[in-house]
Amino acid sequence: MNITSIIFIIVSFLAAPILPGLINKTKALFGGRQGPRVLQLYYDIFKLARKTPTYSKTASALTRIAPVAIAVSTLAALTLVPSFFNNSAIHFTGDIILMAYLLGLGRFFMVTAALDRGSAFEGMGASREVLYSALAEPSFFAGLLIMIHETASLELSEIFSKLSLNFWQENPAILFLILCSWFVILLVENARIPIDDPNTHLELTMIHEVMILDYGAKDLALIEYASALKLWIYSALIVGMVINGEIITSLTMQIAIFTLGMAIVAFVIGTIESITARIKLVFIPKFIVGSGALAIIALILKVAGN
Amino acid sequence: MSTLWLIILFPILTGIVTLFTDSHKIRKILLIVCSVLHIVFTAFICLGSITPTTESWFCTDALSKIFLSLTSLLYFGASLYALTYLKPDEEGEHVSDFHDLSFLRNKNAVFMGCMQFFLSAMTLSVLSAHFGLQWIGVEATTLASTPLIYHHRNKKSLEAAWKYLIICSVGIALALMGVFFLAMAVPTQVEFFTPRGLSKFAGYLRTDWLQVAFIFILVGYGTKVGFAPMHTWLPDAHSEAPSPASALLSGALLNCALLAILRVYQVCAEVPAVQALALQLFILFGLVSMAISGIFIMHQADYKRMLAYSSVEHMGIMIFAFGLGKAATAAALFHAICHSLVKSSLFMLAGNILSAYQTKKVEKIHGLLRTMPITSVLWLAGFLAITGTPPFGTFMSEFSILKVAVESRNYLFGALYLLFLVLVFVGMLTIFSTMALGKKMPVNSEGQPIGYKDPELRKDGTVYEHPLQYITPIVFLAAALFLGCYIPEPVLQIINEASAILGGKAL
Amino acid sequence: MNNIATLLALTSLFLLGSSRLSLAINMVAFQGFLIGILPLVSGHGFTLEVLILAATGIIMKSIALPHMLRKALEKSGTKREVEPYISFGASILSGILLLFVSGWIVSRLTQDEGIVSSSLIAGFFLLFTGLFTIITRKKALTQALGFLVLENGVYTAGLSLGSEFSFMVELGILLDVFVGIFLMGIMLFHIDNEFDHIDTDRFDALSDLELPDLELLNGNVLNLDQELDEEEGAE
Amino acid sequence: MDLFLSAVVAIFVGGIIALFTGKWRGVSNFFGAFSCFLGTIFALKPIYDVLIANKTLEAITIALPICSASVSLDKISAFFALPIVILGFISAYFAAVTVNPRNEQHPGAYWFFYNLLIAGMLSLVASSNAVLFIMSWEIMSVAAYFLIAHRVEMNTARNAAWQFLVASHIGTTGIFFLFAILASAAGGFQFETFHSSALAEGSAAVIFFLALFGFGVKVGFFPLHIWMPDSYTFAESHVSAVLSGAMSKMGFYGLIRVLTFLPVHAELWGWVLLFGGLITGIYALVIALVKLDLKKVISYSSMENAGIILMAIGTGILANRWNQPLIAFTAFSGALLHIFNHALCKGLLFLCAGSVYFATGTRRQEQMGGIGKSMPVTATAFGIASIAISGLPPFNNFISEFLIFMSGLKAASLSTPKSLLLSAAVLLGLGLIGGLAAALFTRSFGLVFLGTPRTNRRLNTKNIKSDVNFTLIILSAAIIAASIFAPMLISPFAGVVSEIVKPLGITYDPAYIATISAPVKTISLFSLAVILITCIAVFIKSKFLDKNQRSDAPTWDCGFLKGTPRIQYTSSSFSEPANEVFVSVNRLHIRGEKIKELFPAKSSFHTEATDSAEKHLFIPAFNIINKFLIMFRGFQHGKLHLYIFYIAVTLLALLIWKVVY
Repeated sequence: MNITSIIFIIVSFLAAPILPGLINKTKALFGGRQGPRVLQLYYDIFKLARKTPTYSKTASALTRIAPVAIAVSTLAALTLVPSFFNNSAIHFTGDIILMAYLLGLGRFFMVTAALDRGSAFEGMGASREVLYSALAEPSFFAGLLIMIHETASLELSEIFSKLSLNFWQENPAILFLILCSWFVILLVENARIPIDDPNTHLELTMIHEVMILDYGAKDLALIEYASALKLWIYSALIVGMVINGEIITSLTMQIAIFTLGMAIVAFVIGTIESITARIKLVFIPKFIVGSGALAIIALILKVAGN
Repeated sequence: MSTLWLIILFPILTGIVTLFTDSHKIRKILLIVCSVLHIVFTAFICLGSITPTTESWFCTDALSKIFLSLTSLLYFGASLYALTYLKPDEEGEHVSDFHDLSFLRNKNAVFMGCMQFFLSAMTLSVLSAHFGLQWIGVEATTLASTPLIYHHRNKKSLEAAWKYLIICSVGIALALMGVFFLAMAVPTQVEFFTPRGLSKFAGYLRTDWLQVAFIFILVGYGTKVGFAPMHTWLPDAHSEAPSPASALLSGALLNCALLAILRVYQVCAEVPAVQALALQLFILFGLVSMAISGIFIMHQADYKRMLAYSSVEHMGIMIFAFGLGKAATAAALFHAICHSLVKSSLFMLAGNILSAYQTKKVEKIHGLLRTMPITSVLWLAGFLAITGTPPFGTFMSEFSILKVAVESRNYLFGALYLLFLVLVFVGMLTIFSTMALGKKMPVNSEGQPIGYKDPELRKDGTVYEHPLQYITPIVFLAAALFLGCYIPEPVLQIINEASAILGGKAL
Repeated sequence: MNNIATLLALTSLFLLGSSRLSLAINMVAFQGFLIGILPLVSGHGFTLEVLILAATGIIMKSIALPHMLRKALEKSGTKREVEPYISFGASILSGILLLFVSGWIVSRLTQDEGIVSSSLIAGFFLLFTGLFTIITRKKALTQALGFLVLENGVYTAGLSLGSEFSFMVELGILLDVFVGIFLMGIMLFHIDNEFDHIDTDRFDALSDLELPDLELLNGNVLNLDQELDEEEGAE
Repeated sequence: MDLFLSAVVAIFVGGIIALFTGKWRGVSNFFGAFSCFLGTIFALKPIYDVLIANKTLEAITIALPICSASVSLDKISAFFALPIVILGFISAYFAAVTVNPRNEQHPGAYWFFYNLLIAGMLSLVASSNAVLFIMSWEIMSVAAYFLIAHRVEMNTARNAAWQFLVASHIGTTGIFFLFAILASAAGGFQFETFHSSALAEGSAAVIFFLALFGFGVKVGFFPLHIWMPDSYTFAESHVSAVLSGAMSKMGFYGLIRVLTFLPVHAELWGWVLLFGGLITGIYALVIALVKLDLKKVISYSSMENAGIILMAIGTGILANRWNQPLIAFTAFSGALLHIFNHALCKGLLFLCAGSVYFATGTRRQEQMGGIGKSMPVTATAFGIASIAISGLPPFNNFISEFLIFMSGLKAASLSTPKSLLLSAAVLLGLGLIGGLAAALFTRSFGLVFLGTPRTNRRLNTKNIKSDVNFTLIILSAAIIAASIFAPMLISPFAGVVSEIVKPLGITYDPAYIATISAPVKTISLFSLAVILITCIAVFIKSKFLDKNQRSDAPTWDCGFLKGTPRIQYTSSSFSEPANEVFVSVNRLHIRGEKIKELFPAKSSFHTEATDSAEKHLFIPAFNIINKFLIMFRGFQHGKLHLYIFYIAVTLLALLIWKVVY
């Protein structure tokens, strides 16, 4: 754990809620609206944190524990993310698996908490969430597999730093395919359009939002914050994968480029959300599996290239 | 006159007395006295105190000893069991009623008398060395056991007895033909027409005649042993006979006939060409018997028939093992011992169930564990024993047979052998678990079952079980269990000795 | 010896062709007589033992047993063997075929010795005829007769091979055969009493054609889902 | 070794005493359970000696009828004895407090077979002789059969037991055959002699596939798993815990043991195990998702974990083949660790299910709900077990899956296409399996323990047995301990691994232990931290932040005003999206009318989910076999003259075939 990673964690900790703001801003831009402020989520979180919670009669202790567990596991995952193209706070062989599964732990709590209130709608969201994330998992690993094969390294930060410029030049198609598939995973895991529409008002079509229908106050604040953090983590992964940090030597430059990268990711997400509609629920599994197929095509290309 | 004649003749005497005694009690006493005496004689023979004076008629080698002691032991068990199994005489059943030749009137007297004749016949066939004498013994077993099968005197038992008599007589007549041919195989007049006597002419035996003789004898006695496809009488007779008789038929009689084949094989083993033929046929008949019995044990509707088919299967296993030779020979002999013990107990237990439920249909019996606790526990134990589940003795023999099959590179035979064993296992498991487990019988307000024939239930919902009904099975099954864990030295020695007689290796 | 063998073969053929049971019994009785005198003409000399054996054989096979079978026949009131599985004409033809088969087998068996023993052929032929009778006829009585013929065949073959055992054994064999057929005779009476006929083709109560209705044997035993309710009921 | 054997004997004798004191319920219970406690505790000492203290125990020779057999405890045996001892102890306690007070059951028989099962398994792992091995194997199977059928009143239990024993016996024939081949090649039944025997390559392959078949039945290798869900479901829960947690592990023991006899492991075997395991794992989960019976779900999850373990073993074999000792070492360690961890988790899950069953009298998830409030300990235990079994941090199963992942990742850094295929199978497969397992167990946990009861007549709080909570707490604690102290398990298990590959002539660098311990250490610390931080945060939140909380509101019902418990999501609706995806494998059979009118009358609707392997493979196969066998029944038609005809034909055929012709 060095100073860079501490800075990174602090920055992430503080800046995570900006990303949804940026996305919303982009969407507003496309829609020709002024839109909410970039820092809107901060306001929301602070507002919620001041309120006292109200629970359903049906809710058990799990409803109370879950937000904390979700936040803790997401934060724990954050410590494993490469900090500004450098080593992550905690890094070891196979750390990415721990990261993926820590996010999975958060999901476990999210889903079971949704079932805790005995609401039909929340159960519905939960049932969708578990399936989509289960399907997304293999394509995540497929992308990872190619990068490991290329870099012969098992630590996330090392993998990213070893993805040399050469690789970009020689195999742009492969990297692009991985990028696409990981981006889809980002959309799936963070409940973005075209998978899920957080802003819809029809509960029947929701996935993520419907699971937290019953939460309010501090709990909701924690969950919203954890969600933003999760989006941050995924974006950081994509930025880390795309941008070769080796050639940028100074920390300030790294931070600057990283920030720029994150903004671009947010912009891209916003753009996608603006120009696409939410796809029909029955097509979502195909969509996710399709993204996995991209990664597998990349894998085949890689093998053929050898 | 050899003292050995005594052991053959005294059961005939007691049998005749039994046949003409009106008192059920005295007949019972005679039955037991006869069996005890027989055991005593057998013990003397096994210990070597009684030996044949000349070689011409009898021999008491290890093979005879094994089968004789099995016969004696099973007979003792069966007679103990018969004491409770036979109902007292009905009114008007007198012994001395010879009216219109319709056989003796008193069922019990005939049954007990014939049991003793049967014992005598079996003893004769086991002890005799002379092939002619042996044939007489085997044929006599058929004759003595036919009335046993006809004990219930109804249509089915009559049918079974008729089939038994005709099929076995035909078979044994063929065997007689074989015995004649066997005599032809020897170029000169022999002094002793016994296995040892013929073996002295080892180099001069005529292959052709010996082969024909062997085929006739194998088919002939094989009918009596119950090799498929000559086994057809066996399920009928075993299922219709009263249980003590079934126990004897299956546990002792089949062995006697098997021994007759083995005696001929002893001669055949002297000529390599014939030996090869014999072993081939042994394996063939063994596998066919196992397959056929497996097929009929699956989907079997009648539990006594199932046990009968299981006898076919085990005879198949034994002859298969003899066909493999080497250590499998000893294993087969060991298997014969275990099988006799287990199968006779199973028949006795089947008798208990039959007398409680009055039906032999598997589908009509459920939840025996509730109604007949002791019988059903033994019934399940018997199932495990008969299917060769460790630690019963049958497992040891079946596994050693498999090992020999693999060792001699008969992989296909080994695989078929296992396949048929599985088939039998599944079939038997189906029947035993249907009967022992499952729902108990529905009962009416008085606690008596509805919709079943009518076992008389006591207050606690069980059927009364007389100690004599289960003491023999307990002892026999315990013995089979014990043999699976430890074979006492004398038993092992005698098995190995017998195996050596047949050209096999030690266990 | 050859003459007797021929006679034996002829009686057998006759047996195959006749539908009248009493005639068949007489034929078998005659056969018994022929076989009884066979040891006398086979050239082993007239020892006392041979004479006793011959006498016993004749008494048993041509007098006692046929007498008993006749009684059984009278009692059952049956006269003819009707509708055998193979008609009488065809039976005779098959008989002739069997005769050839016996001849062939015997010639193959004795090719080393170079002699073809006619009585051995007769023995085989009787054996086959006996089997054939049991297989193709329906009446229990005919089956008993068939067995007797078969037994005669074995005996003839044994004599022709000259494989003689000691007196005692021969006597024992005779006794066994006698008791066997005697038993069959007794059972014929019982069959008649129980069934009012002696047709063995109706003897098929004991078979394995019937399938049990066991839950464990239908394929659904593998699928236990639907049985949840039963168990909950029991709790 | 004396101590171990006397433990086995003690357990066995205790069972016999319990059998004969069956009339006095308490006495029987005491002897049965107490001998189990005593035996398992005694057995721990030799296991400790071998596994951790690195002692070698002196073998003891026993005389058997056809050979003399020796009993010894090497590292592999000791390792596999662990789950038996742990679950044997805990389930005995569970049984002592729950089952036997019930009147209709005969406690003597129960204890006899229970103790026989435990003793049989212990002697199985200790036997270093083929005959003794098979004997123990069969005794174990038979004892398990009677335990499954123990509720004799129930046809379902009987049928399940039937399935079990048939499957087990068919598998055992494979084991018979393979040991017969080994014994005839080696000329003896002792395991030592097997090592030195020169086997042809062909027979080694035959032996391997026979082992895969024979032991595959026990572990639930697709499609040989068919008996497994039913047997585990219809047995008493604590029996299921032992069956799934310990007995199915004996299948792995056998497989691994046989692998040590074979001088070379072919590459093909590795692929078969890898892809077989993969299919097993995914298939199990896909089917489990349509199953509505709580215990059936848990049973299928056993099969899934078997798939994972087989994948790991396959990876190990392949890596050994490719001279990648580190990868092989990682994979084998992962496999062993997973065996151990799975035993703990599965035991806990089944015991929880049992505890739920006592309270509700049903296993149907559709009818449960909200049990957590009245059974908090069970709910917590089940929650922990659910997280663990889904392979999520911070619990132990994650760590073992992590090691298997590691072997896949490491294989990815090799440059051959084959290794890429291997790592793709491991990574993608485990990823999917993990995700589906999470889906499965969130469903079970959520629908059984959370929400409100779906039917109000269920859940009789009187029936809740708080006595059993002890076992649940112990196992939960064991899971947590195994997560936190996982690095300490690596080095004893590494000893087991090196024993597995020793016959191949491979020795692993001792430094490997450190190599794989390093990340595991980090993860354990991480786990500890996550658990602690969460606990502290929850504590702070509940103490300080939730002060004025209200919990009297109804659940938000989106404007649907008449929310009832029945409107909750059910088990089948929860898994409906998933089933849609895998519909070709787990098609539901729907019975019932479709609603046509606007105001429909009362109608019923029923779905039934069968295992596809069962429906499309085994039931048709059984029917074909049945029909084939029935074809021959005409042979015994009852016609005497044809019977004689058989004899005549046989005679003539033999004469013509052998002599005259």
